[in-house]
Amino acid sequence: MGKRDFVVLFGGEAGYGVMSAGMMIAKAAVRNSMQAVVVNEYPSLIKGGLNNCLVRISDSPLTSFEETPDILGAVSQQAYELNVAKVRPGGVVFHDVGVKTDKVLPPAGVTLVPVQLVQTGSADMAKVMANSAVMGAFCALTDFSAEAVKAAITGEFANPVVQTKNLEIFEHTWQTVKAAQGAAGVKFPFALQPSPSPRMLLTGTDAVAMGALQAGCRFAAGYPMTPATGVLVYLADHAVEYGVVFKQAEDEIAAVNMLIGAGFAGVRALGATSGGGFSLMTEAVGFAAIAEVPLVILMAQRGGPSTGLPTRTMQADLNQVLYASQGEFARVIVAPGDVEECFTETFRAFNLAEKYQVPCFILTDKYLADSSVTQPFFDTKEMKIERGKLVDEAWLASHAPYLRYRLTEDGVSERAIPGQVGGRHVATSYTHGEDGFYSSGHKEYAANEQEITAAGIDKSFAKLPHILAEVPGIKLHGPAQADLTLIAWGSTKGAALEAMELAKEKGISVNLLQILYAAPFPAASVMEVLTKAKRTLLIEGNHTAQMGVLLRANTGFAADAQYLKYDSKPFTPSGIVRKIQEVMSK
Amino acid sequence: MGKRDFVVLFGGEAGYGVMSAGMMIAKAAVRNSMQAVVVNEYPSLIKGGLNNCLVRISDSPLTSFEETPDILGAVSQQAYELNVAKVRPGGVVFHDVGVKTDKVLPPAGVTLVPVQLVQTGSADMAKVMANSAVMGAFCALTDFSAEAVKAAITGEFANPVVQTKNLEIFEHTWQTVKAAQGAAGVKFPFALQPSPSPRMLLTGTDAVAMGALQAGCRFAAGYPMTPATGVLVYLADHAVEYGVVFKQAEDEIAAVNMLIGAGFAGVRALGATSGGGFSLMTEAVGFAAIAEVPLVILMAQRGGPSTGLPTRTMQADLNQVLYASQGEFARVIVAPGDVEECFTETFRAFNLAEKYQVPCFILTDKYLADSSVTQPFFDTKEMKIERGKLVDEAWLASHAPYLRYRLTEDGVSERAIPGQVGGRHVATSYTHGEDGFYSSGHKEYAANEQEITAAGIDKSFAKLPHILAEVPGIKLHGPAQADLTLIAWGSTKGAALEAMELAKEKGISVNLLQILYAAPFPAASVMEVLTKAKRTLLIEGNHTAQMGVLLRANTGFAADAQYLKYDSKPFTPSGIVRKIQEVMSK
Amino acid sequence: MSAKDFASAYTSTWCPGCGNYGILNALKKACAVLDLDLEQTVQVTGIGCAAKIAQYTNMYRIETLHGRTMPVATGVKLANHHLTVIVDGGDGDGMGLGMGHFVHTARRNLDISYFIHNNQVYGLTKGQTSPTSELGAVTKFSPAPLGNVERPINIVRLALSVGATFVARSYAGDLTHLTETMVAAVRHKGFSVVDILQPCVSFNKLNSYEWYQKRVYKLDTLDGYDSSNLSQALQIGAEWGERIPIGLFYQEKRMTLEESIPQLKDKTLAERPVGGADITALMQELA
Amino acid sequence: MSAKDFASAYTSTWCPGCGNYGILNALKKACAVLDLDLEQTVQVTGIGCAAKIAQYTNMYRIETLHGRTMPVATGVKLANHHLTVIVDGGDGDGMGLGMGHFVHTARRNLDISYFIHNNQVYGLTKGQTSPTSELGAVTKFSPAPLGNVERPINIVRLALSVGATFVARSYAGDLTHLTETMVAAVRHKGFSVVDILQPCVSFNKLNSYEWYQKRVYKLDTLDGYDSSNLSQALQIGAEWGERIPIGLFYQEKRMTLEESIPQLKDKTLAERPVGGADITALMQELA
Ligand SMILES: Cc1ncc(C[n+]2csc(CCOP(=O)(O)OP(=O)(O)O)c2C)c(N)n1
Ligand SMILES: Cc1ncc(C[n+]2csc(CCOP(=O)(O)OP(=O)(O)O)c2C)c(N)n1
Ligand code: SF4
Ligand code: SF4
Ligand SMILES: [Mg+2]
Ligand SMILES: [Mg+2]
Repeated sequence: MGKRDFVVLFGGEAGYGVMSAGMMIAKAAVRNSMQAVVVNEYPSLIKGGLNNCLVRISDSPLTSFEETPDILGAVSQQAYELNVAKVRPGGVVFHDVGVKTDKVLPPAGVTLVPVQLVQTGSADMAKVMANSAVMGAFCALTDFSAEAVKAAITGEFANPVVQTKNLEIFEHTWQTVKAAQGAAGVKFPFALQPSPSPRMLLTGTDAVAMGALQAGCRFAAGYPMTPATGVLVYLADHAVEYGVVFKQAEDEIAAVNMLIGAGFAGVRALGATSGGGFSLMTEAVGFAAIAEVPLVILMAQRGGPSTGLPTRTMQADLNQVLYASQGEFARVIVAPGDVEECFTETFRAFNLAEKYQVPCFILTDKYLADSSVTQPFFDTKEMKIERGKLVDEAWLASHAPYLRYRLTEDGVSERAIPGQVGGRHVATSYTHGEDGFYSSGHKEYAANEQEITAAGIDKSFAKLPHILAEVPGIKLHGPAQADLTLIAWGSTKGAALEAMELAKEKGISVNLLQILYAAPFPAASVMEVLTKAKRTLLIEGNHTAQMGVLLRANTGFAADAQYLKYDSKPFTPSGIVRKIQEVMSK
Repeated sequence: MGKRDFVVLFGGEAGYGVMSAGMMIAKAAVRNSMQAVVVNEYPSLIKGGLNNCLVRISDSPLTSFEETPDILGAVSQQAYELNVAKVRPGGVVFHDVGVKTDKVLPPAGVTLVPVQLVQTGSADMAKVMANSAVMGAFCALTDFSAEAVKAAITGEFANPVVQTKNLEIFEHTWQTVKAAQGAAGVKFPFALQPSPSPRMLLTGTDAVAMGALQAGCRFAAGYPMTPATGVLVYLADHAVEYGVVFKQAEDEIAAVNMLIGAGFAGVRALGATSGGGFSLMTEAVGFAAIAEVPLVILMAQRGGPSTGLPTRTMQADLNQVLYASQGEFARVIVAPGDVEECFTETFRAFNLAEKYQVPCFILTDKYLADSSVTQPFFDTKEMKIERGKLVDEAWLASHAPYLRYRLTEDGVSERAIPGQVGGRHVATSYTHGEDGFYSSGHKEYAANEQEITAAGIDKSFAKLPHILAEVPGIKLHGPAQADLTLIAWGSTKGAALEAMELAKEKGISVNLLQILYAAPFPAASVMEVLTKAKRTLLIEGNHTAQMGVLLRANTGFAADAQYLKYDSKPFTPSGIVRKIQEVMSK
Repeated sequence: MSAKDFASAYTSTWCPGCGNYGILNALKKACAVLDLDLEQTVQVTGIGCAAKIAQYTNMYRIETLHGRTMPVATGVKLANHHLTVIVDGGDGDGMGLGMGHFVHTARRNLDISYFIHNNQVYGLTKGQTSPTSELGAVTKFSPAPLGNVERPINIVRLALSVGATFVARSYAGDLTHLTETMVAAVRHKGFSVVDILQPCVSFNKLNSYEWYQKRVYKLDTLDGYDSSNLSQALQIGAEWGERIPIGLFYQEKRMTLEESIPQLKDKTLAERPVGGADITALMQELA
Repeated sequence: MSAKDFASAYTSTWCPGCGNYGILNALKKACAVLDLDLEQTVQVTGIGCAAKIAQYTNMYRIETLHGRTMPVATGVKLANHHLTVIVDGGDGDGMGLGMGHFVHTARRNLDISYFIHNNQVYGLTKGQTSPTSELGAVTKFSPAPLGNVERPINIVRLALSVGATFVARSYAGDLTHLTETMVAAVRHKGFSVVDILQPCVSFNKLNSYEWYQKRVYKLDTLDGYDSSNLSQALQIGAEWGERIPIGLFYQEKRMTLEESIPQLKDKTLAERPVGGADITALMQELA
């Protein structure tokens, strides 16, 4: 098998611009027909902590993190020490001349190249400019097209002075390294050529925000919380062009209640938060459900519990979202597995929220939110806005008296919004009758309070089969029949897909059952796949196998083996393949 | 079979004192060797809605609600109309003379007796005094001991004027009814005789509060929320005598964080709330867990979702408590099935919270919290305070440097509290190392962040087997072997126990698996029972069979049949027996 | 339209004599005076006795969670700023759980009218101390002999301090004054707060009709009271005891949040079409 | 003890030049001046750059949730009122999520010292608008050209309005003044609030050291400033612009919450034995 990918790792403390260097290399690659994945890792510190930017490039599809660099650029001592062991045999490490390499030796077969990366001049400037030096050294040592990178630099810096300065440093470093190094290096193995059609390098964050705009989202409210903040920043940045209002709230409770207010008033609205903020939204989730106000929230998981690890990844909040708020009601939880699904499923969530008048949650994680991958432009032609039973004044006029919570077969009632003639009603967080009136103990309701109570709950659950019928609850990847079926959800999809290919090369036939919707749980489609599965391996980024538990609770099915990871790092294809081999050798 | 119970139902709008009338009758009975259950039902209104007070009396144990009155006292039109159909054949209905009985006729074989219940005089007084008239009529029509009731009235009213007035009305009504009625009546079938030892008539609310005081709880914080408020009122009322401080907080978020502050400072503290307030406490639950601060919270369920039905009962918040807060950590959830367990398990919760340094939840519901039952005095001699690894200064001095979060086999570390010499440390909501220091990205931790992250989560889960080993996870009631095994939890226990007896009389052998601890889930003991069960019937007060799902998720076991009720009323023995017969006839 | 056109079909469940009846009557009268278009009006309430008012009126209404009126009203207003948005809630609702929202909503200055039914107690939960309860007040949560030991919140002073642009107090026992105050509050373009003194006959035996009747006096009986003078308002606003001023303490013209957002210039968000957005430019940004 | 005895063993991760260094130094110096018993002192912090200070000091510390310092500190203090309780947190932490708690804690007047590291921005989350951000401030959440449109909260004025009994402002760039202010705040018996102007060199380019240096002046340079005069404090407290006053605005002796609770007279709750309660009387009540 030929080389699948070329892996670049840049490391340095925040402020050295290693992330922007990595992104520029990736951009240069993507514009020239390559596929790239960029994964940034950084601690929850403003300065001082180590930032790593990993760039994987290939001429064939790449979907995941894999930390085996062919070349490492280390701007600082820490970046060198904590990363050098990861470099592949035959690889190259270039590091700032200030780095001491005698304390931690490189692996056998790895060459060290000292380079002047941190620049002279004012402290801050010197640091920032380091990114151009990193890129220069990188190109010199790999023969990656300097022209392509220079084009990326030119595109990046609008300010001509900064642009020129960066190009100079790039050029200078390139020259110096070329001159000094001679043979040392690791050649970039793929041929660059301009891409025939434009492709994006985009993150889950971008994709969710774009999906929301495509869906006609007009209002957003939120409070900063890593790793969800990006979506709010995106919408704030594009608010004026797209006729959107973003309101920063005083807390997440206010945010979600603003969204409910906007939803009640007929406007599509998006919230975005992470576990701690979602905890604060808990109560309002039930309010939206019982008042049947559409609600869409991006819930981006990070390391927990509690404040936990704000900038690290985990998949440990599924249960939180599944069971948030007292009582029982229908909800939708979709866990996109890649940026494309971030886009399409966010769009769908807005439709579902209005069609079924239920809270919808898009469950991502730090890794998916923050990592960039190559993505063709989205084809939006077939994407249809559906607002369900939102009625107009004509309908209202011919259906008086209007009952906002009319009991129907599919559990969905006609919805009127303020401003409409004939649609006046009360929406409420109390258990209520068809007209929204509170049922407990009022003379008008006392005699049939029990029926009303049960009917309200049944109404909510009546929606589920209809939702289930229209969503792509699962996806089966790979062969219909395989020796081993992986079960995964959310961002683990990427690593599992690559692992599937790797396993095939090793002669193991593997397929992947991706559970895309956690609620309503697609039990029937899941079992259709699993009853045919020979052996199963569940893969989740948490300690208690939350999806596995949900699966067993719904179907009685327990996977043959589990691969659980909760150390704050994403899954890798190689890690999964090792586990596959272990399982298959039993 | 002889008559098992005598059932009294008093109904009237709030303000007529039907609840206090019922309680006085029950007190009179309990002081005279009877067993009683008193169930109050009232809407979430201050005035106007119908209040029902159901009193069941027997000479043998009674554990549940059963709404088949032998005698109904209806103070108002609504009370008559909404209750009359419930009366047993042969029963009697006495009603205020103002009630019109022609619109809704009584069932066949039920006698109507009009009585002057609402008194003349100032409107408010007239209403309040109605309760003595109700009791007078009751005694006259049933030959229930007037002396016993008069003693209860005398005990109830400290103010001599009020006392005399009430006794007068009682006497007068008794006389009038006796004189007018002649043969009408339904005789109270049991013989009263003074109880040899004192017994209480107490609610789940009282029992939880008493358990907390017995456990040395010194601090409570909360915000009013039905049906949890009572516990806080109880503690506020006894604060001075028992050296307790109760702080009303501005919201439930403040309340739970005050509790955490107190717990950190070494004081046993109790919170009490219902679903909506618990939603607001969600975030802090994870904080307590990761900081390993003991936390005990009473979570009293009511009708949901959302604001729902504040004064009605349901068992639909188990999932909320099981999965509240982001991330994964150990927690304890005990669901007492009766007032005795409210007392003992609350006491135990305080021990567990300190021994394992975990959040502990006592899960009750409106029905259990509010209903009174006969209970002998608690025997507290064997109840031992256990504070686990709370260390003293001598220990600290000999174990420097102190590591607050030392990794240990049982997941529990030595705990020091402010004020102790040698115990200084930082407690934090971040993922942290053994000394509490935040691990992400700091130089001191960067190299082993992954290990620390996983170790922290493992530490929490290492506690579970130890907790499981010491708690009574389940209780098996009835014969070891039976044709049908009921599975129930929480307040459903009472109705299930009576149903078990009723079924036996009908020749069906039934036993009851009570799941007392929902977390850690006692999978092994549960399966020990269930593998021997011939047929199983799961009984829960919710729509989605939350405990059934938890059971299946943990063991793969699915019950043969389910009886789910979510109409805001408690289970009844007769309802369960009907279901048992249905299941056994299949 | 007359006041009765603003009532729902349902029987009220407030206690006989409750101050909420006066507030409901005044609100219906105010609606009539303002000739409010019911279809274009949203009433937002919380949870509590006060909040039940939404069951007895008949515009568009949303009975939210305890303490969350302000953000829901903010969402409604930003979604459709042509709507008239009226908020009703209790003192516990607004000054307990809702405190943070209140302060922030005030500084935002949306065009919302907030009527606080201030009975100085938690009514619906049967009588606990509220953030406005008097020092020494004996309730279920602050039993005798000590009573409440936390300094009560003076809603008027707080509203003034945090930037509300219309701050008034009225009294549920004075229908005319309350109606007029409500009318002025709704007419005010900006965040208006009305602290409504409301007797709770069941759980607040202290602050009764008689208690208020003896103390309440009208600001406009003060010589030269100037409702554009903030420091005077703060000073008189502090008065609470033998005499309790009611009336308009302060009014200020300040740009509302809606006005400051360019996206809301020509259309409401609700009027904009859903769908049809072209995201090509966004995709190009990332290519 | 000297200031260095109050430091933890860990490397700080604040940006070079961050105002938090000044605050940490002042706090350590203040601890030395006060000769604080470390074992009897609890520092409560929130989440944010400011809150990380708990990682660099060495008394008993609890780094709570974002916005929840006040209730945790309240719980600590009521559990053991002999402890010295110091709170540190950011402006977002205290005035955003924490607003409701702040207002209520102030009116309760516990003996707690609250140091607000006011950098007028959300630092740790990389630069969003805070409740104290200037009008027009451009941040990640309020992008150019409009910037922030919400009237900023003036912490000093707010604290004065809601009943804090010690209200001061100081500046992270003035070590001596800040140290003295902290010392006075901890010595004050009651709820003391210090609004600490703190440059954030990474995300707040507007309110820089130079910006403050030009504007800050000391209250005690004002002729006849009287820190027992609340209305004067409110008036001067409103000043914010070309000149920004620092110093002690207001101090008042008022009974603390702890003092008002009879159960806390002879012993702290923490000192009372756990167990041994006799509930017989309670059982008898119900028999
Ligand atoms: C989160 C939450 N906590 C508590 C409650 C219970 N609750 C309902 S109404 C109320 C207080 C009512 O007081 P107030 O707001 O002053 O209104 P009032 O009844 O006095 O009009 C409370 C505490 C709730 N519904 N939600
Ligand atoms: C409930 C919750 N929401 C959001 C966050 C994310 N968060 C962490 S720190 C912070 C703001 C920090 O701002 P500030 O309090 O002013 O402190 P600074 O970093 O500026 O010192 C936020 C929003 C959180 N941890 N918890
Ligand atoms: S409890 Fe008080 S506020 Fe509530 S309805 Fe009765 S009188 Fe009114
Ligand atoms: S981001 Fe600002 S507040 Fe945070 S450490 Fe850096 S300079 Fe200080
Ligand atoms: Mg109130
Ligand atoms: Mg800040």
